[in-house]
Amino acid sequence: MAERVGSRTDLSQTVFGVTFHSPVLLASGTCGYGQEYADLIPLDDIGGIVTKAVSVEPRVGNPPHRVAETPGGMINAIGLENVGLEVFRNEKLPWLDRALERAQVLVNVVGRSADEYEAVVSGLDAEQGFLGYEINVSCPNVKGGTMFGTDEAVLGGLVRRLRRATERPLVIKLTPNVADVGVFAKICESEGADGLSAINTFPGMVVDIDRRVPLIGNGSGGISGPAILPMGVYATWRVRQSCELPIIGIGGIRNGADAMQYILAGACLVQVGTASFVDPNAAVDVHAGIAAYLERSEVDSLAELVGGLAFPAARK
Amino acid sequence: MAERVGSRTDLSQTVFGVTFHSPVLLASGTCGYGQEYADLIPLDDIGGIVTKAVSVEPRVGNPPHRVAETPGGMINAIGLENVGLEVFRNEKLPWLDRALERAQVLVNVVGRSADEYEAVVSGLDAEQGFLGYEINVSCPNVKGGTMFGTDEAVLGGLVRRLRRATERPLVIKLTPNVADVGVFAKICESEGADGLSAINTFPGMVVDIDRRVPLIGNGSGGISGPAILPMGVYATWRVRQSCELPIIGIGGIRNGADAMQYILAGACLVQVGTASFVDPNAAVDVHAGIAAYLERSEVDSLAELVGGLAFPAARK
Amino acid sequence: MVPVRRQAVLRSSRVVARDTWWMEFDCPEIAETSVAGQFAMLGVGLDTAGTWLLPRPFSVGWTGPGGVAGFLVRTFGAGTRAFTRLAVGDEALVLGPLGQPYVLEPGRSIECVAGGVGLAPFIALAASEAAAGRQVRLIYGERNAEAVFDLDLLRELTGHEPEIYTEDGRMGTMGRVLAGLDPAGDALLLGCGPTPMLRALAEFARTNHRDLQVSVEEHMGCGIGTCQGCVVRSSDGRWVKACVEGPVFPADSLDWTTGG
Amino acid sequence: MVPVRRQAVLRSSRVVARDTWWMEFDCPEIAETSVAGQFAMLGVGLDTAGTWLLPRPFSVGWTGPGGVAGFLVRTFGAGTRAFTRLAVGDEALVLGPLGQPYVLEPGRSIECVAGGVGLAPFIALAASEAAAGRQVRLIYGERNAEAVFDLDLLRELTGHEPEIYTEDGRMGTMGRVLAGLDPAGDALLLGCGPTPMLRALAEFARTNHRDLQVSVEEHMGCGIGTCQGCVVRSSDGRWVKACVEGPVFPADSLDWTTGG
Ligand SMILES: Cc1cc2nc3c(=O)[nH]c(=O)nc-3n(C[C@H](O)[C@H](O)[C@H](O)COP(=O)(O)OP(=O)(O)OC[C@H]3O[C@@H](n4cnc5c(N)ncnc54)[C@H](O)[C@@H]3O)c2cc1C
Ligand SMILES: Cc1cc2nc3c(=O)[nH]c(=O)nc-3n(C[C@H](O)[C@H](O)[C@H](O)COP(=O)(O)OP(=O)(O)OC[C@H]3O[C@@H](n4cnc5c(N)ncnc54)[C@H](O)[C@@H]3O)c2cc1C
Ligand SMILES: Cc1cc2nc3c(=O)[nH]c(=O)nc-3n(C[C@H](O)[C@H](O)[C@H](O)COP(=O)(O)O)c2cc1C
Ligand SMILES: Cc1cc2nc3c(=O)[nH]c(=O)nc-3n(C[C@H](O)[C@H](O)[C@H](O)COP(=O)(O)O)c2cc1C
Ligand code: FES
Ligand code: FES
Repeated sequence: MAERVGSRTDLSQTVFGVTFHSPVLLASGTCGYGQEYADLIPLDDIGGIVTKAVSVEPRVGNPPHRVAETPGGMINAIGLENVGLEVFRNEKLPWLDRALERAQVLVNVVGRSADEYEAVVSGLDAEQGFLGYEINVSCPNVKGGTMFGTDEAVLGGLVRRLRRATERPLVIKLTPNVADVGVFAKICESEGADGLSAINTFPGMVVDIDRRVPLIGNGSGGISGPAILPMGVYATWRVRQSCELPIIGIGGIRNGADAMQYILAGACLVQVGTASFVDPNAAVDVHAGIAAYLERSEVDSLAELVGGLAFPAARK
Repeated sequence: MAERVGSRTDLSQTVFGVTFHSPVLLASGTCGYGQEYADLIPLDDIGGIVTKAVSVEPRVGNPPHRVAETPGGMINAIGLENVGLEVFRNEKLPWLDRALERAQVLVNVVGRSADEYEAVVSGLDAEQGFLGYEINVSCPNVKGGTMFGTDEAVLGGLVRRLRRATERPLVIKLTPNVADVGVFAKICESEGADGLSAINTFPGMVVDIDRRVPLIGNGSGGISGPAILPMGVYATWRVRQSCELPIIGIGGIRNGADAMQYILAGACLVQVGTASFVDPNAAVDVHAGIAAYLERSEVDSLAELVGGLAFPAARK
Repeated sequence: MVPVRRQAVLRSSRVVARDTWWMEFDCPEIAETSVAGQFAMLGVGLDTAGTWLLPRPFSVGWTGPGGVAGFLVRTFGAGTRAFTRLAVGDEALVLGPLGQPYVLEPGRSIECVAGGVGLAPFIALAASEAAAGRQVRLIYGERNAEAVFDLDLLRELTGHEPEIYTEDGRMGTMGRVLAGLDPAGDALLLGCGPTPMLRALAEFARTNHRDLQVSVEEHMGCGIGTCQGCVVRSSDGRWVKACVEGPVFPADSLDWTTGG
Repeated sequence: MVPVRRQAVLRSSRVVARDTWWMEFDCPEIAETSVAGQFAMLGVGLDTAGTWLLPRPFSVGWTGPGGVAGFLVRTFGAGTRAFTRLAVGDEALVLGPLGQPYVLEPGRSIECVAGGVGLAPFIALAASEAAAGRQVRLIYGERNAEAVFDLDLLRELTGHEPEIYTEDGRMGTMGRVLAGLDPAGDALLLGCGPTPMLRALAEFARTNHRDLQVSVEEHMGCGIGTCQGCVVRSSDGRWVKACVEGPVFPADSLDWTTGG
């Protein structure tokens, strides 16, 4: 299982103005606000956590079933249930500030309008206990009807506003649900984002064929897990081709080898989501697996390998 | 394994002006031009086959590796290698005409320009041995750079031209690689298409972490198999909401239950692709599984169940 | 009682009814700290030989000497089919104990009402509480005789004689478990089983002013409260997490008008 | 010789070298019609208990009495790990025989050059051809002694004494298989093994004007010629399908300048 972490290898990544001593983070929505995992795994041994989405008001979320297994993955439609800005600031953030020493915290932010996104960022910006924001644009833009992340103009406007609202690292989490994720990456870059997370879930549906209703209370949901690993690696590579921003690779990562696919495709950090449900130790094992890969490959520093994917001439 | 097909149940579907005695077809690119499967399974026991894409000129395709397993699925980048219009018309089509009695044939058509698509359709239209066309719009539009299937204007223009070129059934095979597949469905409908196939593969990439190159010779490829089942069901349901055209459901179908998800979501026919690689008998088993579902549910005719998915009020 | 993640070796596995296995794993931490009504997430880990399974929740059915925990597993879909194929000596990944147990008042007698594999938590409970001198009734219903848990083993595990109900009447009393309850009784009622049965039980308790605690089922992602996947509706209209606020709830704290 | 799809029961499975199994399945149609150099697609079928595996190609390594076909399987990735975990009595889904076999001229002696699990097709070939009186050399190389196929079993299956080469020299002759070949020989050369070895062998054959047939490896989707997944480049620049035009090709019909 957990391979031993070598002492010679350096897995740290310097990005967003800080050093992540490990490239592995827990993905938003799969680790709550960190407290439950703190009992199960040494959070300070990994690079950090991304919180459950925080919205201005608390959200109650969708009716059950909210989760189910799908082939090679899972579907979820939580409905962004969360404690809201107030409780997050007063209860969750202070705990994170106290409990974590080395692990970095990104706050995942969600809203139904640009105003709501901005309210969360402004409401947190003066607080301690976190590094920056990961902006979840995969939720429906109430005015326009489409998602923030699938409309070029709407996304550009949102990033522009948030850039003015904070000097902290601003990471935009891209949805794969577009014709070319590279176009959206470029927009984020030109509007001043500091980094990109790729990818969020794919829209999916499971039908309960006996009752002839959607299995998931919300009707449809987002697909995550190993099933989307090759799509996430592809998106990471497309983003790498399209802009210069640092990339956080997400989607289906179970082990060091999966993480290395993202890193070679261009990600400097990775996030582990669904795999933690299967094994709470997944993120720690991913870290150990990357370290083992470096040792086996006789590479001293992970940073050397970021984007190290070669396209052989004959294969182009 | 293969459950017995009941005599009471009626699995036929009348669509595109003919009766498919079974709703199960073999998907394009996974059954060649039918000949190899004819030795392995009774093709006339299923609804039909969709040929490998046919282009005007023969195509040589991509360098290896062209296929590999992915979690819950597979990646392929064949590069649309095919025999070309001429050989298809002179050798493959006559075999199909002779060999198949009940099974219907759709010819999958591909091109690098609208001219090329039209040339294939015009070059085949007077021949015998097939019912109609399935137009593969998931390949790069050389002029515009994007795919035919991800650009609304380009897709609309293509469908309009092909509609003028043939009176045979014209089925457009949608790519899921767009923000809202429903928008593209509507365009096809208003330009005169007769049906829609949903879905083609998702773009993906696998990195060979030891050699630090893409595992697939082409760099990236398309992801198919059970991993994309919930995405395909969702797309089918979106298309059902957006237009009135008959839908052929595709993506990750392994058994009768998977097929019933598509049918309840709105598909009248389904296609089995990757699953045939795992078990050549897959399509026959899917047919038997649907029949068993009907018997168990005491439903006499499959047609009653098409689009029979209910959204409980409380769950909407 | 912080949950523990553990690679647990399957020590024994036997068929105890049609499509139903009794599986004992070596998992000392869970065996030693778990209280009846709590559950564990059972999985196969991040095996990469072509297998992907999310863990599934199972009641800790019994805890025995030497750090053994027993689980009652009935095959249903992909996960239960995979688990019941494990061979003695194979490893599973177990996370537990999780959630809230049944809460008993000192001395008060209990009536455990089990439907199907809802029997599981009451095996442990009947064993310990009957041994401790509490008055315990174990009322256990199945659709038909083939589904009834091996009665010799049940007696051995619990040291107790269950009252059996089957709908086909081919074993025990014909009918449903509710028939075994005295409206005027005052024992604490504990229920576990399919939602329709729990709903009927809750209705019985409400009309007869009986105290009832039930263990509910809902799909789970994490089992530890982080994913918000496992909600059920409380009587005051909130979504509550079955994995940390339950799975055992006072019946009157839940909304029985919606859902499964 | 139309391929057959068959649920085949694993009759025996034994470890014959480090990470290497010899697995015998009941599959009469394949055992009876297969010719050395042909292969089969081995898979687990459309099992839905959380498992997804595409079938993988394996040389039909040996065909024995009673309709048994033997396969030599070395673990590598997900598929081979899963197959080698099958227990006696389990079923696999086998599709075969597939592809073009080695083509021998009557009476001409052969030198079989095997690298690693490239040994597989030569087990059958050595057995039948040596028994039929043909002069057969079996030259078999592995990286190290632990990887060498159980020699007693190999002698038993083939009735033949292999010439062993290991790179670490701890078994047989130290060095690579090529060292065992006489540039001036005129036996037909048959090769099977990793591409770098085959390339070296092809170079040897070219410079010494020796006839050589090789069995190549490439990822396969269908195994029957429909998916176009398994191409290798021919010397005239075309892509040819390893599954139907191969896997055995005359070495000079392939382009050795590109690829793995
Ligand atoms: C607290 C708790 C304790 C349980 N204890 C037992 C027990 O002791 N013995 C036993 O046999 N069963 C028990 N169950 C039910 C058991 O978890 C389900 O039978 C099992 O999850 C079904 O999985 P599957 O793969 O067979 O079904 P599938 O239909 O393949 O599962 C698909 C998805 O649905 C979920 N799911 C399906 N049915 C249920 C269900 N009834 N409850 C929760 N999730 C479900 C699965 O987790 C999975 O995500 C318990 C459930 C809960 C919540
Ligand atoms: C005609 C033929 C005969 C073969 N005979 C034998 C044999 O007798 N014994 C034996 O041990 N091996 C044999 N192989 C190689 C065997 O097929 C691979 O070792 C196996 O596919 C690797 O699968 P995996 O799941 O372990 O590897 P993974 O790396 O998990 O496989 C990932 C993907 O790569 C493909 N793949 C990886 N390596 C190979 C390879 N070398 N050849 C073909 N596909 C590959 C798999 O099919 C799969 O799609 C043969 C290959 C071919 C083409
Ligand atoms: C239960 C669940 C809840 C999630 N909630 C959020 C969320 O609140 N915000 C967000 O940006 N992503 C959310 N995600 C998406 C994940 O952060 C991640 O992008 C996705 O699951 C893909 O990674 P994985 O395959 O490793 O899980 C959620 C995913 C799951 C499974
Ligand atoms: C090897 C391979 C080749 C394919 N070739 C084509 C093709 O030529 N034209 C096309 O429209 N779709 C092609 N497809 C896509 C399939 O027809 C189908 O849409 C897709 O695989 C999803 O279905 P599945 O999950 O059942 O395989 C191909 C798929 C595979 C796996
Ligand atoms: S199962 Fe994740 S919160 Fe309950
Ligand atoms: S493996 Fe499909 S054509 Fe060869």
